[in-house]
Amino acid sequence: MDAENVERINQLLDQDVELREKIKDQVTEFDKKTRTMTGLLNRIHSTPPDALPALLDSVRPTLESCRDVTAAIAALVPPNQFWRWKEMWSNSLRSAVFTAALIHYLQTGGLLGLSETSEILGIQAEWQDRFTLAIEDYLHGLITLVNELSRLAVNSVTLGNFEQPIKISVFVKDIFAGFSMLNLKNDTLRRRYDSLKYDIKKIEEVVYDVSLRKLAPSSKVDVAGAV
Amino acid sequence: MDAENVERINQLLDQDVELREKIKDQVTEFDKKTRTMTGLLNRIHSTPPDALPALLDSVRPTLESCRDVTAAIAALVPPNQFWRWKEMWSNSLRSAVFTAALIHYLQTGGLLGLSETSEILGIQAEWQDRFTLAIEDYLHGLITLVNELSRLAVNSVTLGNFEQPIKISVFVKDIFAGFSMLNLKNDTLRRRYDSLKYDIKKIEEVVYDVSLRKLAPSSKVDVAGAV
Amino acid sequence: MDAENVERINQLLDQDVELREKIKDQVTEFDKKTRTMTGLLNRIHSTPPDALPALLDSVRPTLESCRDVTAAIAALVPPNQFWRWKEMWSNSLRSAVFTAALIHYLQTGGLLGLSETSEILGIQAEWQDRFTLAIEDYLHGLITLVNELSRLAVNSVTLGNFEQPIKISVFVKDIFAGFSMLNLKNDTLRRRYDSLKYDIKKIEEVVYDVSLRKLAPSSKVDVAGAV
Amino acid sequence: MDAENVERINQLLDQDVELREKIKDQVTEFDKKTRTMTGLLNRIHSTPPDALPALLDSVRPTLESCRDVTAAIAALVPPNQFWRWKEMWSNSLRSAVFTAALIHYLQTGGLLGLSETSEILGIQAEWQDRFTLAIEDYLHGLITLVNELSRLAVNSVTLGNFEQPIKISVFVKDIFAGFSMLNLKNDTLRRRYDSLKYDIKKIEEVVYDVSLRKLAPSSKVDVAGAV
Amino acid sequence: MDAENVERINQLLDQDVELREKIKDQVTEFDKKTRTMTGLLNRIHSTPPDALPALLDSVRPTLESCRDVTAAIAALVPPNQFWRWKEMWSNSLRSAVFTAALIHYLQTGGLLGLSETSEILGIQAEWQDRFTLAIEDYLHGLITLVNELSRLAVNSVTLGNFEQPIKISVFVKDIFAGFSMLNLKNDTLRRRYDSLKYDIKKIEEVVYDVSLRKLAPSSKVDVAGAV
Amino acid sequence: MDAENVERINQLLDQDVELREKIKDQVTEFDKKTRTMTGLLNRIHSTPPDALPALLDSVRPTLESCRDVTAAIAALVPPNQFWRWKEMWSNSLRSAVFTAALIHYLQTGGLLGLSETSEILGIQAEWQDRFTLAIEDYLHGLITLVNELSRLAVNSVTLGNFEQPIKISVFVKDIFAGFSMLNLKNDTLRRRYDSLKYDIKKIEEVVYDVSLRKLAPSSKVDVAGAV
Amino acid sequence: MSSSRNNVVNVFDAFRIDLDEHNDRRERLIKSSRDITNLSKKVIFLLHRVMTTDDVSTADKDDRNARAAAQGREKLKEIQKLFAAVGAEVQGDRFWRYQRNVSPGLQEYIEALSFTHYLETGKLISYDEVQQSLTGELGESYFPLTTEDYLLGLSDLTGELMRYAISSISQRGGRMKANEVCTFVRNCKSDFEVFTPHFRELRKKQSVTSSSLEKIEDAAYAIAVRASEYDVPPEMLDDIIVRSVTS
Amino acid sequence: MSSSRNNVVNVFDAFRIDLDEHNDRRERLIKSSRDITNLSKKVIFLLHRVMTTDDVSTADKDDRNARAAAQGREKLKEIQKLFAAVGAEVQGDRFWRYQRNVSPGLQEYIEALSFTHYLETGKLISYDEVQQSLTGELGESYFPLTTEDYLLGLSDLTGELMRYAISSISQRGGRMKANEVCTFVRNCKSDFEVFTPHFRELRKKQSVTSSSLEKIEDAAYAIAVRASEYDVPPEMLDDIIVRSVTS
Ligand SMILES: [Mn+2]
Ligand SMILES: [Mn+2]
Repeated sequence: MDAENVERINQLLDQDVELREKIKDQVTEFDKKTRTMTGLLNRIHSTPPDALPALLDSVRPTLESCRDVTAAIAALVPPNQFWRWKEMWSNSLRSAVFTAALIHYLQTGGLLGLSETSEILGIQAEWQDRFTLAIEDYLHGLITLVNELSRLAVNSVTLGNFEQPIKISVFVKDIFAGFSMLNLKNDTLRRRYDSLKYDIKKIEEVVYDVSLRKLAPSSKVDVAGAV
Repeated sequence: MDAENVERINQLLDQDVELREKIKDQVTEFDKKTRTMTGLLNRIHSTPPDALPALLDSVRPTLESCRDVTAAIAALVPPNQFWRWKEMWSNSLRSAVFTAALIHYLQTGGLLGLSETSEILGIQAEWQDRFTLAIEDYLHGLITLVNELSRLAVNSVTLGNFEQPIKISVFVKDIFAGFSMLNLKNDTLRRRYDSLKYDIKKIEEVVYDVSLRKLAPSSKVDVAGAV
Repeated sequence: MDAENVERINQLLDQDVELREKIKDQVTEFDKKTRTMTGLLNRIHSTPPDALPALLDSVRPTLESCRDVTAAIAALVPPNQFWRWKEMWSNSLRSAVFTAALIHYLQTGGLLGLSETSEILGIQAEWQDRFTLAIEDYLHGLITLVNELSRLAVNSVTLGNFEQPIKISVFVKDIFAGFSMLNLKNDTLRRRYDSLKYDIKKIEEVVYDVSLRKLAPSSKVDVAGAV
Repeated sequence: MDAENVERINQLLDQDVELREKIKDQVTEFDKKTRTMTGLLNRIHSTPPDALPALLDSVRPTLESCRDVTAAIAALVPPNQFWRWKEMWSNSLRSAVFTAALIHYLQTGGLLGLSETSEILGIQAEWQDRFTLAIEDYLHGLITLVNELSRLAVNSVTLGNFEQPIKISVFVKDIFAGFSMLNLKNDTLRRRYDSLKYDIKKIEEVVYDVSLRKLAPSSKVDVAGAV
Repeated sequence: MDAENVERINQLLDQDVELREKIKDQVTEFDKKTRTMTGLLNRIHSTPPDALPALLDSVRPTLESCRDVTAAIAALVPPNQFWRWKEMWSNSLRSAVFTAALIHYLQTGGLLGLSETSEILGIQAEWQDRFTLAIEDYLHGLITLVNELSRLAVNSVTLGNFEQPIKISVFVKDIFAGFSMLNLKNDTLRRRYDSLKYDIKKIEEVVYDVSLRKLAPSSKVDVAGAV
Repeated sequence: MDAENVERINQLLDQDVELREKIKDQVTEFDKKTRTMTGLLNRIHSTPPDALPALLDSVRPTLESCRDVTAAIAALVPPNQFWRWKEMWSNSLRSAVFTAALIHYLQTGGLLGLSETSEILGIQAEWQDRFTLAIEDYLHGLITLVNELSRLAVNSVTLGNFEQPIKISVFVKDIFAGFSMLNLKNDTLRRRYDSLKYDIKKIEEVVYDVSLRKLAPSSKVDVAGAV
Repeated sequence: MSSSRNNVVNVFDAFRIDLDEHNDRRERLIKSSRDITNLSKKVIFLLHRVMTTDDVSTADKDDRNARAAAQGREKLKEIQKLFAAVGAEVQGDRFWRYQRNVSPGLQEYIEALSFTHYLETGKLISYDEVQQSLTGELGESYFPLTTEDYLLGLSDLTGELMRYAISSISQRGGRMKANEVCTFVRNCKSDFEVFTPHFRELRKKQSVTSSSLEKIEDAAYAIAVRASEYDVPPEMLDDIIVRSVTS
Repeated sequence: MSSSRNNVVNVFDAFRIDLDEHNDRRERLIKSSRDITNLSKKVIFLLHRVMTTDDVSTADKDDRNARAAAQGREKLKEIQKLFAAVGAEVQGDRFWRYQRNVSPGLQEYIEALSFTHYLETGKLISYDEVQQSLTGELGESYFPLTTEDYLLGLSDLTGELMRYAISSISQRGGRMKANEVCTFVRNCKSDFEVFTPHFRELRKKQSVTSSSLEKIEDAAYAIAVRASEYDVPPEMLDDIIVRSVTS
């Protein structure tokens, strides 16, 4: 190998090393934020309905501050290299999606769409080739949401809230129906989607327990109507 | 080694690669079909008894179209090479068996036999050495059926259908008794058979709950009153 | 290699071999003790509350005798070589931590701290560079404790003790909250911490079953109050 | 599942075990034969040219008796199941191919073709779906032949036969050229083919030594004189 | 388990532990001896023929002292339990066999038989069920001998001894012919026997080099005569 | 877990993480240096004797700069924690030992001792509990040296230097004799020591080729004399 | 042929005979062991089948246990005959030579035997009882029983008891049975724990036992929870369900 | 169907289209990569075949090199056409999305290209030269070349050079060639060593390179030893052997 060639390659390698280092710093930051939010939201399982809004409000500032991180990363990534580096932050991003979608569900009972999630996280359309919310990351966030809601269905009953499991059941079945429209390849997403069945089964059992004991009188109608 | 010889050998070596490619295409197709059917049949858990026939009717065309795939594969596999290639499609085939057997149970309450399943899937006796429904694939399909029925037992109650769990209980115990007569080896089938016990246990719990609730109206009041 | 050199190296190698042998003897002893204790404590799952103190008392002598082993090891390890040999006994040590913490919880309902655990095991501050209770070993012991308590929650109900699961739930959630504040890197500890989620889910389900059926009348209030 | 059905399924499940057992017995037999032949043929390395025909004659009866084994296996394998069982005997078959090809080379100096090999081993065209000589097994046999001939080249010189290495060199290069026309995949065959180069190199070195020694008697003295 | 049963098992286990410990001490001793002998015999590769007898004499006392070890082990092993414990010393025993056979070959040019080896090692017929020289251990020793002789063939030439390789060649081929009469199973012995081929090839190449250069004038006749 | 406790644990865990990060940076640096040296020293195989000193001189500055790394690591490691972290740099350290010993051999023909190696690498006696050259790392370096010298024996002949293999043979046998006196237990070192036999065999074969062909007239005497 | 080769050939010829004999015996014993394994598995299947076949008319569970055990004993006798033949092959020092080949079948036999014994007596079979079952009519042991085979065979029993407990739940009286089995397996786990340092294999099997135990505990729990809710005595529960299913 | 479900269905329908498109593109690229791999392997086989077919009449080895390289170049052009198509699929940010799917074929191509380049020039192809070969007529790169693909492709070259050197030995002039290749591969190994900290895969391949190098060294050694013994110039050796074999 002549010296010029070695020089050329070394130059390229050095650039990469430096960039990776910088992105890593931002990801550490991102990670801290999502860890804080997950910690706070863990309390939903023991929070009575009326105290919930206050809890959700306490999470929101951290969620909003995620915009700083996404902007910082977008500024670092060179044009067209989104897919090259995204592995580095995708875990954090999926946690952030989960957080945003969980808050949205608890407030509105509805599903937070992809573009709304992007917006909440401050991801801008013109970053397209440097930082965007890929469908697969959004879907991972939703699966984490379903995992958490199956736990919430159980704990709501403990707290005496018999409506929540039924609402969750309807919501989760909708999401599951959505997923079953997709041709997922044999990857992590597929495996995690397959595992959703256990969450759904658990939620169904809670709804069963509640209906059997007629604890939520209107429930039977609701569930059937939701089909 | 003369040129002609080399030519012939090369040809044979290349053929396998090409054949695998073609079978794979058919399996992808097969897979899509079974995925569609599974997606539709997932609705049985929230469909009231009177709407069930319509749901099953909507699945039938796809089930029937599986014949095209089995015929296509049978046409591709060279004589005598069934055992060489069968691993490629056995997952899809097991799903198709499950689908056919589930529809049959929901319509008739009975068990779809091996040869009837073959017939529904358009598998012809003269394909014997290229495409056939191996017993082990049929049995795998039945186990998946039991897995699904244990879920259905739970959801039927939620939908107010208290007869279904009892029917399922009888049907599933019968299948289980059949399996327990087989001398299975220590393979996947054996492991999945072992897991059937949990499905039976779950169904039993539902039957238990339903029986106690149905009981004498007086005692029902006791229990309900305690809620 | 001159003879003198070889001689010196051999001497050093022999020392290590001999030392390893001696430590191994002590570790075998330690292992026997922890297995005896684990065997005895396995009975908590079928022991009614009033018989529990006697059971715990029967374990205590063995627990106290662990001090002999820790002292013996501390005497064997050369200065500064704690990190060289610790792998040899860390499994036994973690079992001992688990035992001490389980007994403490069953007696007081509280968490045994790191320094108290050291004290119970007779580990002395001046052994610092030869034998100490590393944080990671303490944390491993706590995770084993949570694993065991999730089983105890289940079995307490079987024994008709409906208060225990609720106490366990509060205790374990507290530990989990503590863990979730730690910056665990991706190693065994992290993986085991992740597995705690399953234990918590399991315990929550037990509490759910108990509250759903109003088996522990005061429970609802307690759980909510404990948040 | 009716009793008859269960009976039939059980029967099918048991059959395979028994069949494997029977084929294994034949393979053990086959293995013994090839071991005997290999043992005898090992003597070619110390047998002078004039004693060779007698040695080869002593091997022939065993080679011919291989037909009994191939016939027995062909009779055992159920129609269409060649690919299911062939792994069991392929090692023995490759040894038999090697033996036949080595004898043929030593007698005629030529290469034994695939169909001639089949014939010698009594493999019949109508067994096609139960027992046939797969190309890959034939090629493995040839590679073993080349391995052996490189050793023979060396030992021939020791025995004073300076023509043999040159004959071997021509023959082996021809086989190598044949192999190099094949589109082999990255499997065992490819790896063994790669190793042929070393055999060729070894043979080449012998040819080299012999050529230089044979040379002009005058130069021979020079070299020999230096010894 | 009742106490009596536990007692019974513990007793059996303790016996075994103690016995193993005692045998291990003897094996450590045995191991030291074979290591010493192997170290000394390693010098044959650089010892000229006339200095060889002195070298061999220096090994003999250690070889003879092996009798103490075999006697000690024989005294420890309970009746009929030879095969239970033999794994513990078989490596040392194989080394001892190798040593005895190598010395014998270097002195006499012949093969030391199994019973002669037993005798040298002081193994007595009446120990039969407690300590004996199993055929497999003897054969392992012989394979190690061949490994060593292939190295010696090379080094003899370096030392100017051109007769030795030819003697070795004859001797090793005899042993190899012996081995090829055995039906070895697919175990270590089989694998090691297979590897003998490389040693033989190496020796053949040395003989080739020597004959090609006519360094051992009478050699050609010898080799051919040995066939 | 009380907040204070968590705080303290977290602090300790963070310290470790940070420390690991810093040591890793130094190890990366160390690794770069040893790879540069290995890359340069690879040229000894094609460098004629007279150009060797210049080549070795070109490596020396990098070797000397290793002192900066060892000093930096020694400064980072907390007292008593040598054995905790040493795995991180032991590969690099072994490469450095190899480099130093290879240069020393090529210049002096002698073996670089353990303490001289330490000195060259700037390792100071007072670092004892933080950074030292463990015997096992030194021995690993020597084994790598032997591996390299067996290759050098071959390539020296190709370059027409027939004396080098003989020198190497004497040197390596000396090292091997040293190793064979050590009580190595069954670990990596033992396995690598066993592999030395192949290097020695290879070197012996080179010496054989050279003596057989009388390429180094004085060789016979030397080798025999060196014994 | 040289005389030296002749000599070698003679020596190796003796080896050949010896090795062939050894290999043949080994093959025979492996085959026996496999047959014993298969028969033992069939005993276990049989026990499960008899115990779980829902014969509503057989109200008496002790009776069913006895019937199952009796059928098991019958088949176990066949296996014991095979062991007699094995015993003949492994007299004297041969036992330990072939111990590893005999072991797999022996452990599976102990699993089947101890299962039968449990159904008969509700107890864990003792070491001496197992050894006793491997004894001829004249009181001669076929071969010595190793502690390892004894413990590993018993360890596998816990897996079968788990299957038995779970399947029983859907039967009359099964709910009680699950509780009994739960206590029994829990004690097994404690008992085996002290022997684990001696056998690596047992350590692995202990974790299987732990997970079997957890499954039984979960089943016992599900029963207890429902029984507590409805507060009906277990015997009555059975009747209620039978009525509900058959109505 | 509830309106909320309707909403979800609409959202997921868009995802479905997008994911299907992505999966199809991925499949197409994997297929292309496999085709490229196969064609590249064929180029390598072709080069070996041309270089080792013993055409005694072709005395001029440079001529043979040129002929082999010319045939290689011809086939490489076909592959380059496939890369043009790949390039069209991976415009903009898509390249990095599918990089892992393109990579296997690309590395095999670099192996074939660098082998051809070596036969033509005796040199290692540079990064820019490889990138240049993946450029359309208007000078547009099909996609960026990663340093990893470049280095891993070159690393595989050493294995092919080993095969080439060993096969060449049995040919006129092959003995000289083995020496040249030996030096070349030795330099490759040194050059690659400094890049190993960056790529795990390269570390693994370095050990393959080391063993290839040792094989070439052994071959060069065998030649040197014999040449030293007989003291005949290499060209003459060839003639002597040819005469001896054909006589
Ligand atoms: Mn079992
Ligand atoms: Mn390649």
